[in-house]
Amino acid sequence: MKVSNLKKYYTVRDCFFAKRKILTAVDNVSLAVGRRETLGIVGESGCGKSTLARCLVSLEKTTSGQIQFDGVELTTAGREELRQLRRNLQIVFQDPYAALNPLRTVGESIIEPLLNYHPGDSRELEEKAEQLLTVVGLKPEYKNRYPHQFSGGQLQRVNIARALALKPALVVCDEAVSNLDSIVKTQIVDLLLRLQDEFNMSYIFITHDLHVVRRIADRVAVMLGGKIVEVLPAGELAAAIHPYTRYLLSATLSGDPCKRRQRQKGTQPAGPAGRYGTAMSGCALQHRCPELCEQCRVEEPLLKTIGSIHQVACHLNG
Amino acid sequence: GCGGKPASAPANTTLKVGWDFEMPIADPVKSGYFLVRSGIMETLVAVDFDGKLVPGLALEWQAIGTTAWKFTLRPNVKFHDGSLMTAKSVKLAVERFAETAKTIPLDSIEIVSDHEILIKTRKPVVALPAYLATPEASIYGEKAMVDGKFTNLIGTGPYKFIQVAQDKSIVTEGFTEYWKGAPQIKQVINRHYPDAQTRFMALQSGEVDFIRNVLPANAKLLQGKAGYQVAVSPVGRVRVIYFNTEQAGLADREVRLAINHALDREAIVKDVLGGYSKAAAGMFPDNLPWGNPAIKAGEHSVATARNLLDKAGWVDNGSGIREKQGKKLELNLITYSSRPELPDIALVVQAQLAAVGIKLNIQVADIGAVEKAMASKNFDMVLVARGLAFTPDPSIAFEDFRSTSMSKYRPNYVNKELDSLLEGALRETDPAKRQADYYQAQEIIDKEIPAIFLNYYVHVDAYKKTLRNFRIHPTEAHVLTSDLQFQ
Amino acid sequence: MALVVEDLRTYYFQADKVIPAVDGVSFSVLPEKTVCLVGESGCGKSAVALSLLGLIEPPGKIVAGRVSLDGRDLLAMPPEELRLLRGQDISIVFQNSRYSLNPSLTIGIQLAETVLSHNEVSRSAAKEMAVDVLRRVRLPEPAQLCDRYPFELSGGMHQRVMIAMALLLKPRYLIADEPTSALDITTQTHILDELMELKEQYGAGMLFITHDLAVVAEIADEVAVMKQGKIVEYGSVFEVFQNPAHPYTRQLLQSV
Amino acid sequence: MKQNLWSRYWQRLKHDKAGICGLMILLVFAGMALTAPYLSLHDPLAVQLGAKLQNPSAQYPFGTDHLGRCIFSRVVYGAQVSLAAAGIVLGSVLVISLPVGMFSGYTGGMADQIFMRIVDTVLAFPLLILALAIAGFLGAGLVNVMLALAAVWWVGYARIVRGLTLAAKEKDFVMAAKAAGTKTIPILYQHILPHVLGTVIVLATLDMGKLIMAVAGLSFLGLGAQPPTPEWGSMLNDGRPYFQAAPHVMLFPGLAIATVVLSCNLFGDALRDALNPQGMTE
Amino acid sequence: MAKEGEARVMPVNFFIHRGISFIILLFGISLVAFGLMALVPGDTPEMVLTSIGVEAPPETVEALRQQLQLDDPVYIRYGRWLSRALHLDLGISYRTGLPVVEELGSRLAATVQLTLASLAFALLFSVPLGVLTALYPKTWLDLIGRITVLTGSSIPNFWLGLLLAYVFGVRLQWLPIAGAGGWEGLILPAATLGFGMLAAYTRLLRGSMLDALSQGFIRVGRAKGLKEKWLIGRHALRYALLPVLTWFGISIGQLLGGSVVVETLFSWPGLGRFAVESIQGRDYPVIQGYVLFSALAVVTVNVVVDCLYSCLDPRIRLGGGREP
Ligand SMILES: Nc1ncnc2c1ncn2[C@@H]1O[C@H](COP(=O)(O)OP(=O)(O)OP(=O)(O)O)[C@@H](O)[C@H]1O
Ligand SMILES: Nc1ncnc2c1ncn2[C@@H]1O[C@H](COP(=O)(O)OP(=O)(O)OP(=O)(O)O)[C@@H](O)[C@H]1O
Ligand SMILES: [Mg+2]
Ligand SMILES: [Mg+2]
Repeated sequence: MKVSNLKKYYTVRDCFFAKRKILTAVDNVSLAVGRRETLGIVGESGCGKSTLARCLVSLEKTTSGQIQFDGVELTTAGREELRQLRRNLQIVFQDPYAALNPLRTVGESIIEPLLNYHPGDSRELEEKAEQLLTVVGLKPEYKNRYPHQFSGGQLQRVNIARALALKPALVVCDEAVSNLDSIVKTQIVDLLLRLQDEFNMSYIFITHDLHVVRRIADRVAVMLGGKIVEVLPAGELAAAIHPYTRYLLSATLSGDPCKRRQRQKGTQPAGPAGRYGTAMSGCALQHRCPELCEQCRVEEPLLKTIGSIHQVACHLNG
Repeated sequence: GCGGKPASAPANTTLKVGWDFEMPIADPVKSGYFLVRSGIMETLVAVDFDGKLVPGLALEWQAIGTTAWKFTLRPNVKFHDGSLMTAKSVKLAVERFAETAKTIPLDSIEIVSDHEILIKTRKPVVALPAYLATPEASIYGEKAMVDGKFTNLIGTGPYKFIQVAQDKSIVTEGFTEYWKGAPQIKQVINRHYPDAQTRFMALQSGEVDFIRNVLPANAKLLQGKAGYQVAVSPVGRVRVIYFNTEQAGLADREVRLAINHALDREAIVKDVLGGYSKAAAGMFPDNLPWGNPAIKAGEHSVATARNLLDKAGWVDNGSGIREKQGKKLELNLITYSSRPELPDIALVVQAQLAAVGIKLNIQVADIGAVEKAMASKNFDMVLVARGLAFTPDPSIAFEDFRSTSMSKYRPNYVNKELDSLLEGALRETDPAKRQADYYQAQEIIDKEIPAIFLNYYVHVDAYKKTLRNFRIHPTEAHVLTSDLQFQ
Repeated sequence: MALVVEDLRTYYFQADKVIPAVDGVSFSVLPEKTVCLVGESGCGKSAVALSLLGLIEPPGKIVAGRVSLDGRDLLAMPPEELRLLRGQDISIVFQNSRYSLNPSLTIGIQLAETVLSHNEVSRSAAKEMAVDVLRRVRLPEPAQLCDRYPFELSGGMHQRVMIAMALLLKPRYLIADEPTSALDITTQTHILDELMELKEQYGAGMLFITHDLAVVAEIADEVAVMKQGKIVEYGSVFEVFQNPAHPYTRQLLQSV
Repeated sequence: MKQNLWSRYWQRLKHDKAGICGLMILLVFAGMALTAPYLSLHDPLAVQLGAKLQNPSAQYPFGTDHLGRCIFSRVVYGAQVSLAAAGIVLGSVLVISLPVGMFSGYTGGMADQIFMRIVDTVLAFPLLILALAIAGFLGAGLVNVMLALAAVWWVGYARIVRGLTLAAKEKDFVMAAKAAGTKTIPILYQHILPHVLGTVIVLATLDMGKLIMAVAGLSFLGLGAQPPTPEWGSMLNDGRPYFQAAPHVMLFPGLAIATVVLSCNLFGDALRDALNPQGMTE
Repeated sequence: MAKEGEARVMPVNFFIHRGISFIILLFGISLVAFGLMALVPGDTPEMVLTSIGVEAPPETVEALRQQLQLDDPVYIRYGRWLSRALHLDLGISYRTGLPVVEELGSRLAATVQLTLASLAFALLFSVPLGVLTALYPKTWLDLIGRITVLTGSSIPNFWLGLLLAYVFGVRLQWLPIAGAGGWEGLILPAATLGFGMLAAYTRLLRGSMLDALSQGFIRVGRAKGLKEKWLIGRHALRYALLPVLTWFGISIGQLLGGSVVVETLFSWPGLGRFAVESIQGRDYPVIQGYVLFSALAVVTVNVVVDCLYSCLDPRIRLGGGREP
C-alpha cells in the first residue's frame, strides 16, 4: 500500500448559526507499507490516527491525496472494485462495542466477511466461526451471544477475529489490543505475528503501547497534529531524534512499584496539547518543545530522510 | 350551553335550528334555497301547501300575449334595511336571476309603474311565474349590490340576517316590519349538523329546538316521548328507477313490466323507510296538483312477473337466473350514497328481483358518477331521488322523458308520441289543455315503463313540542315561516 | 471510613444458564488509597465496578453481598439518597467511553448537568467548572470543546471527557474502568498525575481497573488480581509485584 | 447461528404472552376468514325484511341488521374482505417503501434528493383527496381502491424508513460491515433493516386498523367494496343510522375491527421487542 | 493536534439549499394540485350548474365552458391558474360564489384550533404513557397502559365520536355536541381525534424510549447521579423523540385531512369537512385551493420539523463526516 499526500478535513460549527470552520484531521500524510511488513503508528490522542485508518480502508472520503493498494487507486475505485479489494484489506475498529451490530450474534458478525467472499455451507462457516473464536482466546460457544453480553476485551477479540477471518493481505488495527490484559495481549500479538509469517500479511498497527510496537512493528510512524513527524525502524526507537518521539519514549512508565516516577508537583507538565481552533503556522510542537528555535514558529518542518528508512520532520534535528 | 349565542334575545323567543344541508350565505342566485327556507328572502310568486302558485311579493300576474308577463307588486313591502320594495329592485333581481339561470330567455324588463313591471321574453315561456317561484329568483334590496357584486343580504322575509357567528352558525332576527306582521320568534340561530346522528343528539340534549331530516329509526325513538313532536311532511320528490331502454334485456317492455310487478313497493316503504314514505302511483305525489289520478301503483305479483318473463323468452334453466339464447338476465343498477336510503332500497330491489330470476348487480357511486353513466348511456338501471317541485311546474319533471331535452336523468327512452305531446305542452298556454297533455303523458309513461316510480319522499323533522305552527311546503322551500312561535 | 465490598456476587441470568460474572469478591478501598483491579479480560472487573454503584441491569443481578460506603449500605439505600451519592461521593469512568456519551447533547451540557444535579450553582458557574475540569485532563481549547458533540471527538478525547466527568465534583471515591487505555503515554501520565492529585489533595480513594501493569506499579497501593469472578490474590502492590503467590499472577507479571 | 436471524426472532417472540395472544387472535380471524362458508349460520347477503334489526338471539348470535341480514355471518365473511384488503395494501406498502427508503437513505446523492422531493410532494397532499383522485381515475372497485391506497400510503413509510436509515448508517457497525466487504444490498438487509424494522412494525400494525377504515371510507364514497359485500368498515357505516335504535348493528363489526387492530398492535409490540435483544434475555 | 483554518470548501448554504428545494416542491405541488382535477370524474360546467340547482341547457353549459376558458390547452390554463394563485387569487367557489381564499381562510382557524387541541390531547396522555410503559416494560402497568391506549384508537373514529357525544352530550349533558363556540365545544371533537393519535404516539414513544433506555449514556447518567426525571426527560426522551417527530411531520397532512370525519360529526366548521363537501359538489376551485393550502401547511410544518430535528440530532445539522 502506498499513500501520498492524504488529507482529510472536517467542517465543524461551534453553534448553530456560527460559520463553519475547517478542521484538518489528517494533513498531507504519505506512507507506504510493503508486503509482510508492519507499520506501527503512534501519536498523541486525537492526532488523527483513527481518521487516517478509516481513510486507508476507504470508509471515509478523503479530501485529497492518493491511496494505492495492490496497484489500484482506492480514492477513485468503483464500488464493486473496492469491495473486491476489501477481501485483502481489513480493519479493526478502535471502539469494539460500536463496531458490532447489537442485533446480531458475534458469530454472525465474525463470519460476515467469509460469507461475502466465500459463501458456503453454513455448517462449515459455523465451524470456522468457532475456530476463529478459539484462535483469539474465546470460547466457541460464545458465538451465539450478543455484543452486550461481552466484556470490553472480549469484544475487541471478536473484532480481531472478524478482521482475520479472510486472511487479508493488510489489516489496519486501530488500538486493537488496548483493552486486553497482558497475557491475552501477548497471545494476540503472537497470533498476529504467526499469521504474518504464514500468510505474508501486512499490518498497520495503531497503538499507544510502545512495548507492543517494539514487538510487532518493523517501522514506526509517529504522528502529531495530523502529520507524520518521524518514521524509523522499530528496533531503533531509541535512536529517535524528533523531540516528540523522544518525549514519548521518556514518558514510559517503569513497571516497577519501587521505581515510581517522582511527580513534579505544581509544574505544568509539557504544556497544553496542540491547538484546536485557530490556524497555526510552524511546527505543531512549538508550544512545548524544549529546543524551540525561531524557524519553528514560522515554518512548517517537512519530512526529511536521514537514514536508510529514518525520516524526520524537525528543523533542529533534521 | 353553547357559545355563539348573542346575549340579547330572551331564551324562550330564540329558536335554534339544526339544519341538514349546508347553509351557504351568499348570492341568492346560487344559494337561494337556504335563504328562502330560513325565511330571509322571498320570491315574487309563492307556493301554497297544495303546491299551487299563489301571490308572494307580487299580488298578481298576467300574460300579455305570448312573450310578455305583467306583474303587479305587493305595496308597502319593506326590505330589511327599511327601504320599500320598488319595481326597480325587483327588476334588478329578476334580471340577475335570468342571466345566471338562463331558463328564462329574457328580452327586457320594463318598469310600468312603481308597482308594475313587464317581463318580456324572446321566446314564449309558459311557466314563467313558476320559474319566478324558485328560490334563486328571490328579491333583494338595491343596496344588496355593491359595485355589481352581491354583498349584503337584504331580503323581505320574516327573518332578518344578522351575522355569521364564529362557529359558522347563522344568526337571524325576527323582522318587525314584515309585511305579514312581525314574527313571534325574536331570534333564530341556524346551525348546520351534517351528521344525522349528532343532529338528532343535539335535539335530544336540548342544544337545538328543531332539527330537519330525522332518520326513521330515530324518529321512532322520539314517538311517544314527551316533549318532542315528529313532523312528517310529504314533499315533491320521488324515488325512481330509470331504465336504459336500449340495453339488451330492458329494450323489451315485458321485461320492464315484469320488474315493475316483481317489486314490492309497500315492503320497501315499510321496512326500509320505516313507513316514512308512500308507495308511488305514477310520477307525482298527491300533494302536488299535477298527478293523473287515474294512474295506480304497480301491482306486486311475483307470479305475473314470472309469467311475463317466461313469455318474453327468459327462462330459468335451473341456475336461478333466467336466460335467453345463452345470455343471462343480469342487470346493473347504479345509485349513490349521499342519500343513505338509496343503497338499501337497491339491495331490497336486488332481493326482490332475485326472486323472479333476475340477477341485479349494484354499484354505489356518487351522484357525479351516476350522471356520467346516464350521459354516456352506459347503464342498465339507475336509482335516484328526483326533486319535482323546485320549480313549481310539471314541465321540468317531464324533461326526463323528452328525448331531445337536456336533462341529465334521461332514461335513454325515445317515444315520438310522447315527445310531441311534451313539446306541445311546453308551448300550451291554456292551463286546462296543458293539464290534459300532461295527464296523457303520464299515462304513456305508465304504460311504457321507461322508469319505475317507487315511492314518494316524506320529510321527517322533529322539534320540541313547545314549537307551534310548523308545516313544510311540498316544494321544501319554506321552513322557517313567520307564524312559527313558542307556546 | 472506607468503601467496603463483602462477598459480592453478581450473576447474569441467561435463558439456559447462569454466568457468575462476580463470584464472591471482597475488598475495601480506604481514603487516599488506590486499589488496582487486574485480571484477564472477561473475568468480571467491569461487573464489579457496576455492582458497586448498583448499576447492574437485567438480566444481571447482584445475588449476594454487601457494598458499604462509610458504613452505609449502598445496595439497600433509597433511590434518592443513592442518586445524591453517585457522582458526588463516588463516581465512575466506564470502559466503553464512546458509547457512554449522549450523541445529541454537547460535551458542555453533559458536564454541566452533573454539577447542576448535585449543587445549587448557576449555569455559568457549572460551565466554568466544566471548562476547568476539561483543561485538567489536558483537552485542548476546553471552552470550544464544550460546544462540540461526541461524534466529533476521537477515542482518546472521549475517554478524557469521561474522566473529566468523573473528576468534576471531586468525589471521595473514584472507580475507573480502564480510563487510559486509549491514551498515548504522555497524556496517560498526565491523567495519572491528575488522579493522584485528587487522592492527595482531597483524600479520595480509588478503585482502578486496568490491564496495564506498568500503571499498576505506578499508582497502586493495593492490588487485587481477579480470575473467573474471584479474587485470587490481594495485597499491597509491593508484595504482589515482588512475591506473587498465585500462579496466575506470576504469569501475568511475566508476560510484560 | 443454527437458526437464522429471523427464526431467532421467533424464539424470542414465543415468550411474549401479550404478543402471542395478539397473534392467536389474528390467526383466529384468519381462520375465520378461510372457513367462513362453514362457520356462517346464514347467507350473509340474504335480505330478509321481516327479520330486520333483531337483537342477538340463538338464531342470530349477533342479531340482524336493517335489512334482516345475519350480522354474525356478515362479520365472519367480512373477515375475508377486510383482512385481505388491509393486509395486502400494508404488505405492498412495506414491500415498496422498505427497499426504496433504505436505498435512498443509504446511498444518498442525487437519487435521494429527487426521491425526497417526490415524497414531499405526495405527502403534502391530503391522503383522502389523492386516493379519491386515483380511485376516481382507475374506477370503482375494491382492487382499485387498494391500489390507490397503496400508492398513497407507501410514501410516508418510505420517508420514515429513509430517516431511520440515515441514523443507522452512521453507526460504526455499518462501517464495519462495509469494511468486511459486505455488498450494499446485504448491508441494507442484514444491518439496516433490523434497525429500521422496529419502528416500521409499530407503525404498520397501527395502520392495519386505519387501512380497514380507509377502505370503508372510500367504499362510502362509492369507490370501494360494493354493497352488499360484507366489509367491516361498510357494515359499521351502514349501522350508523341505528346507533341509538339498535346499537348492536354497529357494535359487532366495530368490535371486530377493534379486536383485529388491538391484536395487531400487541403482536407488533412483541415483534418490536423481539427484534431488540437488549433487556429481554430472561 | 488537528489544524484548523477558515472555511475553504464552503458547502452550499443551508438556507439557500432549503429555499431551492422549497420552490421546487411548491412547483411540484401546484402541478399536482392542478393536474389532480383532471383525474376526477364529472364534467365541470355541468357540475357547476347542477350544484346551483339549475337544469342546464346545452347553450348554458357551452357558455360556462367558455367563461371558465376550459377549451384552452392545459398548459395555458395551468399558467393562468398559477399566476393567479401567486397573487393569492384562487378563484371563486362554484357553490357559494365567494372567493376561495376567503372561504378557506375563514375555516382555517377552526381547523388549526381542532388540530392543535387534539394534538395537545394526544401528547398530554401519550408522553407520560409512552415513557411509563417503556420504563416498566412487560409489567402489568405496561400491559394495561398499552391496552387502554390501544382500545381508544382501535375504535373507529366515527363510532367513538358518536359514543362520546351520546354519553357526554345526551346522557350526562356535560358538554355540547356541536363543537362550536367556547372551549367546551372543543373537548369532544378534540378527544375523538386525539384518541386516534394517542396510540400512535404512545407506541412510537414507547418503542424509541426502550431503545433510548438501553443506550450507554443512560447508565452513565445514573452513575453521575442525575435526577431520574432529568435523565428521562433530557436524555432518554430527547433521544426518543426523533421518530415521533418524523412521524408528526409525516402525519400532519393526514391530521389535517383526517379531521374530516370528526368535523362532520361534531359539526365543526373546519377545512376538512369543507373540502369533502367541495369534492362531492365538484367545486374545483375550492378543491384546488384546499390542496394548495394544506400542501403549504404540510410543507411549512415539515420545515419546522426539520429544524427541530437538527436541534435534536446534531449529526444531521453538521452533516456528519461519513460518506457511504
Ligand atoms: N449482559 C450480560 N449478559 C451475559 N453475560 C454478560 C453480560 N455482561 C457481561 N457478561 C459476562 O460477564 C463476564 C464479566 O464481564 P466484565 O465486563 O465484568 O469483564 P471484564 O473483567 O471487565 O473484562 P475486560 O477486561 O475485557 O473488560 C464476561 O464473561 C461477560 O461475557
Ligand atoms: N466526524 C468528525 N467531525 C469532526 N471532527 C472529527 C470527526 N471525527 C474526528 N474528528 C476530529 O479529528 C481529529 C482526529 O481524530 P481521530 O479520531 O483520528 O484521532 P485519533 O488519533 O484516533 O485519537 P485517539 O488516539 O484519541 O483515538 C480529532 O481532533 C477529532 O476531534
Ligand atoms: Mg482513535
Ligand atoms: Mg471490562
